[in-house]
Amino acid sequence: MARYAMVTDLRKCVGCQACTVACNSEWAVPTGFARTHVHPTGVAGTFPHLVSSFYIAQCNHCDHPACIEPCPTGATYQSADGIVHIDRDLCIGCGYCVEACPYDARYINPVIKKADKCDFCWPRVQKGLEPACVLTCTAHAKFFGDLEDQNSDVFKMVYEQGARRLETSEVSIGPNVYYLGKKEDVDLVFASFPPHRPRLLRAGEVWRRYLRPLVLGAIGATFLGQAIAFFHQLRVGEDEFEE
Amino acid sequence: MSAPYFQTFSLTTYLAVSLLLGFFFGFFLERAGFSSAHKLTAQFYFKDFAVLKVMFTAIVVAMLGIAYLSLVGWLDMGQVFVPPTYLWPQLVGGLLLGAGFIVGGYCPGTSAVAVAIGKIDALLFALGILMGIFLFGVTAPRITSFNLSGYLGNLTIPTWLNLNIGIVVLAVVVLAMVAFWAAEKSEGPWKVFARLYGKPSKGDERR
Amino acid sequence: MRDKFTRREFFRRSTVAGTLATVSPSAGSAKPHPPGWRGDTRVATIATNCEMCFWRCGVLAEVANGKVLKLEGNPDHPLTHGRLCARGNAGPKLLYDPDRLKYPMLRVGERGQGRFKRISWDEALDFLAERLAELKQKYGPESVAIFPHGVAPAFFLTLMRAYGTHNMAEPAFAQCRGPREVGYALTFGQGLGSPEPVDLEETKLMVLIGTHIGENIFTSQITAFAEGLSRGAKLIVVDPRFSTAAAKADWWLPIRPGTDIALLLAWMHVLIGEDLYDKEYISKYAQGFTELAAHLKEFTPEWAEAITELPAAKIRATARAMAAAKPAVALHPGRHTTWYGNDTQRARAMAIVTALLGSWGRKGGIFLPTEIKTGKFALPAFPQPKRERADGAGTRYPLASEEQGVTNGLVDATVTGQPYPIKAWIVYGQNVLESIPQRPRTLEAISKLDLMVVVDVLPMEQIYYADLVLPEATYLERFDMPQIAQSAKQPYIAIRQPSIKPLYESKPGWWIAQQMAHRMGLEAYFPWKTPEEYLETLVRPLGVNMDVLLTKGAVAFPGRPYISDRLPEDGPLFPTQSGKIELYSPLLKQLGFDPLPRYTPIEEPPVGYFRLIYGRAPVHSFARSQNNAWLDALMDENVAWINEDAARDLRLSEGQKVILENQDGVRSLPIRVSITKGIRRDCLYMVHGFGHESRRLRLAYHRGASDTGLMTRVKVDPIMGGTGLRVNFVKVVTV
Amino acid sequence: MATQPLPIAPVPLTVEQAEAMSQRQIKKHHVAIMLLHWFNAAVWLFELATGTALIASPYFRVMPYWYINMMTTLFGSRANMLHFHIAVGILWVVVFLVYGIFGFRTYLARQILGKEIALDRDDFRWLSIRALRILKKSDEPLPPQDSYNAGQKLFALLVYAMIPIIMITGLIMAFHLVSTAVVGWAVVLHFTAVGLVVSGLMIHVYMGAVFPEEKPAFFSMITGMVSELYAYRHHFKWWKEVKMQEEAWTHQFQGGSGSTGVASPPLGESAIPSVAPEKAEAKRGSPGMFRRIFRSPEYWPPYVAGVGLGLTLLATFVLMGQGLGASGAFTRYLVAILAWVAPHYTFHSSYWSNYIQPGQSPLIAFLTFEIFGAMLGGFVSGWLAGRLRITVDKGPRISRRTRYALAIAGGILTGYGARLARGCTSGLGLSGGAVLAFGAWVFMLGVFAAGFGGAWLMRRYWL
Repeated sequence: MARYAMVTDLRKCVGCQACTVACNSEWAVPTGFARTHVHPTGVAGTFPHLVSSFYIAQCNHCDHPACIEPCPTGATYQSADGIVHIDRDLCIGCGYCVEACPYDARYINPVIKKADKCDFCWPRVQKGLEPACVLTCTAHAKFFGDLEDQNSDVFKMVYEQGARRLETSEVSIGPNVYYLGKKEDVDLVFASFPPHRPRLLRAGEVWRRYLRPLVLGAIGATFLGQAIAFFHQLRVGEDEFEE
Repeated sequence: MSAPYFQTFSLTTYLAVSLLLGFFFGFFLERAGFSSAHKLTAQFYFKDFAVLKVMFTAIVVAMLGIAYLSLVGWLDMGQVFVPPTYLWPQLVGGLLLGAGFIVGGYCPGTSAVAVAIGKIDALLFALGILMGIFLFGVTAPRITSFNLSGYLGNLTIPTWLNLNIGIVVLAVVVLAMVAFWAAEKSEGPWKVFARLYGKPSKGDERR
Repeated sequence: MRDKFTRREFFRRSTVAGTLATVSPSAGSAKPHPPGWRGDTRVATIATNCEMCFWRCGVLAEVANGKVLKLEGNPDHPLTHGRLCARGNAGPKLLYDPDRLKYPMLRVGERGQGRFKRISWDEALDFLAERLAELKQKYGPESVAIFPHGVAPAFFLTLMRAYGTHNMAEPAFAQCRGPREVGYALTFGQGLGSPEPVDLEETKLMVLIGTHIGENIFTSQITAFAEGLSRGAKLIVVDPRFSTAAAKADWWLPIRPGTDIALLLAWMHVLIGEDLYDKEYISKYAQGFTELAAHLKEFTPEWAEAITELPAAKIRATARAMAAAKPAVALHPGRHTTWYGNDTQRARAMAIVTALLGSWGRKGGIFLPTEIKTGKFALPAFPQPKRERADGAGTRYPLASEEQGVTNGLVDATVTGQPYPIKAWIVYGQNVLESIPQRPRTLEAISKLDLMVVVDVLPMEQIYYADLVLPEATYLERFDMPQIAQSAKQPYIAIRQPSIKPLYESKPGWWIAQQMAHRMGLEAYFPWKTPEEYLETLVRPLGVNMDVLLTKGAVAFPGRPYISDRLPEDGPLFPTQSGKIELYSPLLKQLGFDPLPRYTPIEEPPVGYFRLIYGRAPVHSFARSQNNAWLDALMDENVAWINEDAARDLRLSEGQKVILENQDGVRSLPIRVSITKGIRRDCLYMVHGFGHESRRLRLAYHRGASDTGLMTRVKVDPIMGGTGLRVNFVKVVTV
Repeated sequence: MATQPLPIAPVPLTVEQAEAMSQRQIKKHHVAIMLLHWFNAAVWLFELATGTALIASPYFRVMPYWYINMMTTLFGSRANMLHFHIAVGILWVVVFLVYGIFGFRTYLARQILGKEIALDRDDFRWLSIRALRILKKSDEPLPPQDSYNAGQKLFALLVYAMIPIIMITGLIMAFHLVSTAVVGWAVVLHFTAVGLVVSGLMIHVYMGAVFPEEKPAFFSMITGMVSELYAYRHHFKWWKEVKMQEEAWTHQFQGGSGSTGVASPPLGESAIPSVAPEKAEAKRGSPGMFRRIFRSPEYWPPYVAGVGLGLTLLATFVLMGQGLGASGAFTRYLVAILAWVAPHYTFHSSYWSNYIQPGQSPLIAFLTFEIFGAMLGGFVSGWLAGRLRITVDKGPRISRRTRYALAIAGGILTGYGARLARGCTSGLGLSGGAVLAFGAWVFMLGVFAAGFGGAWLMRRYWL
């Protein structure tokens, strides 16, 4: 089987957003939304030694995705090759996965009212084409491939050139988008855009803390009451009600 | 962080606050009797200047509040929306709205409140408003030049008269006092106008 | 008991189960598009080239039942190999922009009100032909001036040359590349052209002086820049602002604006003083070295440190780094180089440093163009205009290009009426209010015109002052003059062909020119019926098969980029007067200018003012793409970069809206402040092209502030007439 | 036939009486109710089966994976199962709506609004005694019960409360109504409501189908009839009611010949004495401070209301950065309707598309919620002051129909004028006036001029 991953070389990337627009165009993403974002880090460091770079955010197709569990209908699932898919017919656009993703890689598409995210251009990859963002990248700074294939670019960059994953002590769910570049650039990007802990929608929290115990309590109580009545009835015997 | 605070609200808080402010808006309108077409139109027959008094008091209170808060630096006037001036459309719009007021008995805000307490005529007035807006939407492309004429940007009276805002506020307060005095005094010399329309009809006292 | 059947197991099994239930394996997100299909619609792929900016990258348009679904880079394009920038990808949103000009319009009411009535093409063209004939009869053909831009007006210019006027000027010269072309032509005998022949992917050291590669996106140049960097090339960036390129630089020189020549002179001083220059290359190809060496005596790095505020050690270190990497040093000549009015001298200085490093015509340096001889039509001779050019090219500005013209010269001629009155402007694809500085002066000129015609795709501010507005088809709907790129490493010819029929009543440029030729009796100058016929004649001598060109979009030819592979028929290596590299320029001496570049101090911003500097954003092209829905979503307004300490003094908070007022009291629209360490205290930077005044551009109207609006002062370069724009100062006025 | 007084509690019967009673059948359920009940039961069966299989997230899951997986393969794909679940849900909503709209007064009104399922003292005692009897804590006889005993009433109340929630949240989830956040909450509320009903359903099914004593109740849902004995034993108060109705019915037709002369008042709901509101008030003693201010029908003095309105306006500026408004809200509601009715026209019309942000409904805005709040405020204030009445404000000398025509005409003028001026008396007059916008004062001039000017023409219609 394969394990797909992407590597962004921050030495080459100039933050020109070609990837964002190409992706929007390929997947008819509504204006104002995007599956991949380019966030400039702004200028850091002390004059004259300053540092600045770009964080190219997209779905990381993590090893242990935090977005699959909260999905009520199981519309989002991870296939064996690591790609996290969304079944658009099954998704009801409730937003639980959007809230859960530590990398904010998901959004609710307002036109089709379903969750949407980067799926590594799976339909294109299936046809043997490169993902839209990799093909159009003006700086040739994005690479896509199978981590388990020794002579792929991504393999060399991850295991030989030391491309790094954006993880923190708090959130380490195995993202599969790696970043290569000068140490200070990559450090600045990782420091400026740390993933947040997977959050559950407030509705989910209320459910877990109050509503779920309420429902289970109610069902438990009535079940108990009924059971007692049933045993009582068995013990007392069927005083058939004379018709 | 200086007011206004809406940038920091999340969408749900923003809408909840809108609802709450609207609640008080409707509550005070109804309390003042603006849910009754009689009370509203009584104004134009010189019987009961409640509309003038309530509106002018509200404007004066808000104006003083805004002037003071921006003076103190708490309210950042740069982010407060000042309706732009389109001289002729607003004048003609005012005349149309005034006519609609006297013919229909309500204005958009008060009609909503009147509908809430069960006034069927207010409901029809509201439907009329929707029709009027639709009519405008349809005719807008043909009257764009008039619709944009007399554009003076976000002109305010202080800049128009290039006076200090304090003076203008003071002038408005004085104007209000005079208006209130005249309204109260409507029993006096202005009564002649009231007589013009004959004694108040039976239904008037109570509402 | 915990279900041992874990969640992951569940999903793997459900997918397998899914397959078992003969539901297509990738049930779920969008069905895969079989080749030639997108979803369930048959898709045709048309190869053309992009016009969202002037780099004209290769584009494949996917079209289905008359609608462009998607644009993608054309892998067969010899320059861009399938890569396409953000603006190129956003082409469909220009094609389907609801605010596009849709039909010809004639002005009703006063100029400036922007009130028009719709007229048919026949009425419009008759009106234009009649007025042109009337003007020719009353004031002579030269009284009509044309402001073209890009490749679309090519046919129209042929028409106007046949009409009898030579007053044409595009901003590409006097507001952009002019100084660099003249500076390098004075030194090496030929200019650089576009795409710039800078060998970035093979170089060992890149030097960018005020060039924003990374924010100014030319796709193939970015690819080369990135490839070069990833191969270990070093980078020197000279820029008062910490730009994207500076973030990748090994040496960032935050130079005081206007002092670049001092730095260059200091570099020359070190190269010659420490005997680091390419002696063999200079002795073989250059002349005037002794005058140069004498001239540089006192321009030591210490002297330059006082002027440029750059540490002398850093100046020396960078000079030595260049020497170490020579001749593979890519000193980028820049593209927009009209900054302070002394720009030609600066370009000369950069050319001399390039010569000293021996990198002209060498691998990793600046490579040479390879000529392609295309076919020509035998057109009758164009009438010789009786009077000299109104824009001063060749007269007031001796070395200005007569082919591209001096836009500000034409504006001055129209305002003053000297040397003769200009009575009509035809603005074709140029935005005179956004690209030419001193906007009030341009408006004054327009007020003096009898006829103002605008041919454009979008309703820019200038149409408010136009008498006649003609809607042109976008680049995806028209044929254009093919691109002959001789300054690429592999020269190529690339065509532009329509992917769909023009929308609304917009018409392609060649049709407009042909229709006008019939009305003005100049059919002889258009001896072809269809653009395909024109293309055929142009391409025949190159021996290119038309079908391959139409399907692939471009055909490349073997290039001879370096001196080593020049052939005799390529002509002289350095076509200067002396046939050598002219370090000392006798031509400049003869015209009364400094034969050797000299540092002359420029005016400093008064207290409380910043120097207004400007630049590009990767997602916008000049002032053209702000109304593009996708690009507007990525960047809907520009911001003013202000140094952290300067902002603290002015008590500004991040993101606060302020108004900029320049030295002449002109105020900008409100603009947000972006407080950063990455800019010098005395500079304020903003992206060009925002603050549109045209209410018809619904997404762009009054978004951000216009830098051109604040440029009410310019310093004209006496040698070639370019307008130095970085001479305006602004102060921040809190709202 | 002498009418003995009916006992207040079931007394032990002789065998013959019991035998006679068990023969006679009393009508308990109308056929429409029975059909609805079994339809509802079928729907619940399908929806629970597929619903629990649809929930795959460990946060919400109720059924084990083997079940979820079995159902998935049964339907071919989870998407098909979801579409099936939605289809059945819609059918359920439509049927209930049809019943609600057409059959409300005849079938449901009695149950919901009447006292058939309202819990009274007897019911509460019944519940506590029944529990204690099972736990052997007391052997008190169960208090008499209505046509539905306390347990059935409790379950009915639970179901009537939960069904609308399930329906609304279900539709919200199926069609992604309002916004994503709302769908998020709908997921949770849907599961809760269903869970609570299921908790009651267990006893309902057990009692109905399994518990021997209640077997007649089960068959009554099929035949619609119960034996009088069962009614007497289990639903005494209902039995008594039926009895009295029978007597009244027979009395009305047989005994009306005037012999007794005294016609006992017909029983039934209409006889409920209606207490005139005024009298009710007097009874409650002198009005306190709250009542005098808020409950009195008189309007507040204009200056006090003015200050209140002024402070609200100030708060709006401070919080929202803009003033109060109304005409903008009407416009947005209209655009929402237009966008729903004719989306193509609305998106492409140059005027209406200004109100449409890509990806957001025009209703999500300050003005729409503010005007809705205003109606709430008006309602509460009107309710407190006792002004809630479906009435028409019209001049004494004109008919209602003229008033309606005038109202609509006035509305059209106001709507057009408001859009032209980009605001109305509240948006431009009040808010614009407060920030001293030049246009606002010009606008107010226009309003008052036209008002006073037109008053003379309209005097016949108002005075």
